[in-house]
Amino acid sequence: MSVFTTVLARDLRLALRQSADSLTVIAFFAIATVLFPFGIGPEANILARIAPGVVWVTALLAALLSLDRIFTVDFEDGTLDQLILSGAPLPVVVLAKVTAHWLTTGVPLIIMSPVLAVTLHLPAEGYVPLMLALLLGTPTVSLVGAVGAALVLGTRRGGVLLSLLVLPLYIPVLIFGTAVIEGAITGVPVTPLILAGFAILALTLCPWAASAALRQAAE
Amino acid sequence: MHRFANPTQFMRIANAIFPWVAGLAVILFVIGLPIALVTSPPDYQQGETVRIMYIHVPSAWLALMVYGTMAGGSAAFLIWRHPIANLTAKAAAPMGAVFTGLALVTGMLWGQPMWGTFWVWDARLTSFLILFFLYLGYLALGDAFEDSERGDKAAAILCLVGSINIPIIHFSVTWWNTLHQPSIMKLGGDGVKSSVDGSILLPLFVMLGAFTMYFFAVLILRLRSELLAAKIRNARLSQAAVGDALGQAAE
Amino acid sequence: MVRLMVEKTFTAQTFSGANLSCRRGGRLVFAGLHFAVPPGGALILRGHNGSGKTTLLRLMAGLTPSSAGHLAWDGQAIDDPDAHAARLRFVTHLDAVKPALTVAENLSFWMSLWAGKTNESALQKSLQAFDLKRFETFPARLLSAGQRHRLALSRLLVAPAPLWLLDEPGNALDDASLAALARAIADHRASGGQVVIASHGSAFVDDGMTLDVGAFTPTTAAHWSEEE
Amino acid sequence: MAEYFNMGGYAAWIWPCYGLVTLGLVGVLVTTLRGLNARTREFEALKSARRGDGA
Repeated sequence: MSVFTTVLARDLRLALRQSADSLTVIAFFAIATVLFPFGIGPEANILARIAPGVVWVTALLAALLSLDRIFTVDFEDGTLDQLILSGAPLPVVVLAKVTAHWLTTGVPLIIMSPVLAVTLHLPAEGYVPLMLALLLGTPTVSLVGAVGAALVLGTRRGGVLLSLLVLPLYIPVLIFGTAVIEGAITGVPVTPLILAGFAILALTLCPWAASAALRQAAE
Repeated sequence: MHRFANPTQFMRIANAIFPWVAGLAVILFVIGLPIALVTSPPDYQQGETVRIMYIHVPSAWLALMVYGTMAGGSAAFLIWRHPIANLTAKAAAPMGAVFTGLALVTGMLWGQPMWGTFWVWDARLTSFLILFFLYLGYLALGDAFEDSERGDKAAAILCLVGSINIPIIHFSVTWWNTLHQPSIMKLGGDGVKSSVDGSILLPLFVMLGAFTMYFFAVLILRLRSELLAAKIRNARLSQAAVGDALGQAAE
Repeated sequence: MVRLMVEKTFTAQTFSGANLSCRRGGRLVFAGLHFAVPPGGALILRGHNGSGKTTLLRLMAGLTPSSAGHLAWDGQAIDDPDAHAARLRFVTHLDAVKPALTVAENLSFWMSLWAGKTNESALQKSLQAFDLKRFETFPARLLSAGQRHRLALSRLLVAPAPLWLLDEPGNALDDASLAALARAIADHRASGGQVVIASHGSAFVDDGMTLDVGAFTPTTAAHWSEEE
Repeated sequence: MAEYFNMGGYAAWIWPCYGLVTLGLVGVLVTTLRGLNARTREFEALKSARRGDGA
């Protein structure tokens, strides 16, 4: 087996054995979304107007909560040292771990999103764009988040710090992610390809940046 | 290049140019402020509020230039391990945050008379708000480690990641802005464009120069301070080492 | 106890370091340190707390950069950390054991990462060497601290690598396990591998060279002169 | 004079702008100088303490 599949298989197996972690993230996604009608009022047209943004913002926050899972435990139990010393290219190891993170948080968020969109009265034509936008946007969220998660290893107050580092970098994904959905609803389509472009850019840069951060964390 | 990596030699050069930079800053402020505040005429569109531009635009320019300086310093630190490059980034960061904050505040105070509101989600204001958060993140990360050397490298990597993101963020915000608020007036841009006039350009350029020279002068002072902090830390650590060795000998 | 068969004879290369210095947190931990471990050799690192034994091991592994000097393999300066990493195994004070995986899964992960494939007979031999066979299907969370440490040590055997770096490998081990470790080290050296051990207590070898890391701690004057 | 300070009715925005910028720039300069002075003193104290030790 290649390095990528070996690491991916192990992380998926770990996530499966500790599936409560992933479920907590999904539960957070649901609860945070459901808070909005209480804060704003139950009028269907207002909720429909804000539904794309609400789903995206809560998805970003939910993903943020799960980011420290990518590296923190490995850093604390010595696995990170061994992974760096595996002789395998570290960016490949990072990419495998990010893929596992995306499969265990990004994908469940995508599957869960239409259910939450129903509670927010999202118009019918918004559902496919919603899932498509999340499908193309969440890989960037995991990739950029991995860089942040690697940078805060060994810090005090890592979680709060991580949100300060990563959330500003998520703004482009948020802008285009919601625009794709709103465009489909208002009939002025916005291409989702720009989200794919962000994902490709993140794919080419983030594994290297995260590797550099991991190496300095292990020094 | 490596000649500048030696802290002592670098500081010798920096200290030699310091009086010139500081003097130039003072002279430019002394010339620029009266022009900006008194002698320059009000703009035919914006009236007296154009005077805000003479400090808003330099603040905004430095907010960006400082981030560029930090990105360059961080890259040089990560690639060539130049300690001075890292100290430069570290010394510049709080100033960058202050300039970004000033650009935001002056932008808001300019927006109120122009648009009738302190805050609009204008592309430029929004981009600077995000830039401000990037500065805060950099400062917080550099400060979050027990071992300050670890924070240096982490902050340097973050700075480079941020510098790649700034154009993407600006592009996204601009696009988003045109999508949602096509009719809103652009801050600053129109002011400069609609009156490319010597009476406005002169105070603007003098103030740009004054702010830039101020930045370099204070940066040199901050670098001196950072180097001293490193020396003090080393001295303290060696005292701790000696104390430990004495303790061992006594045992 | 099954005595481990010598599977592979490593091509003989010397692992050495010249004029090594290391800074941690701004402090010069050691300076001007030299060492050389020939094939089949053993180097025991000694020194008081804070003398830098662990730092030196991490430097030897390529995790921590040296501020001066260099490491060499067969006389060639080591410049590719990944290539160097591929020829070493490093046992740290952290066991890198995943509690949610079984003992066998823990081992086979590292085996497939290092060797590119899993090999059942090598896995069984590694388990037997440290008497872990009966825990094979146990989730690692059920293991005691000593058993986890044995699991970490058994990783040394799942895929051969010539250079072993062991940081206090005797911690939390009972007498039988200490003997097993000593035997594993002897076999490894017999097949041409070398070992560097940081240890307070047992040296595990009777013919090793000793390096007192504490002797390379720089004086106060060195701290100051480096800055000024 | 009062007319000048009135800034064509925009005094409430222009003067705070200049005030805040002045505050920011002077503030950075002052904190920098204070930090530099404190560190210089600390370093000199350490140096003389070291000479005292004869180390």
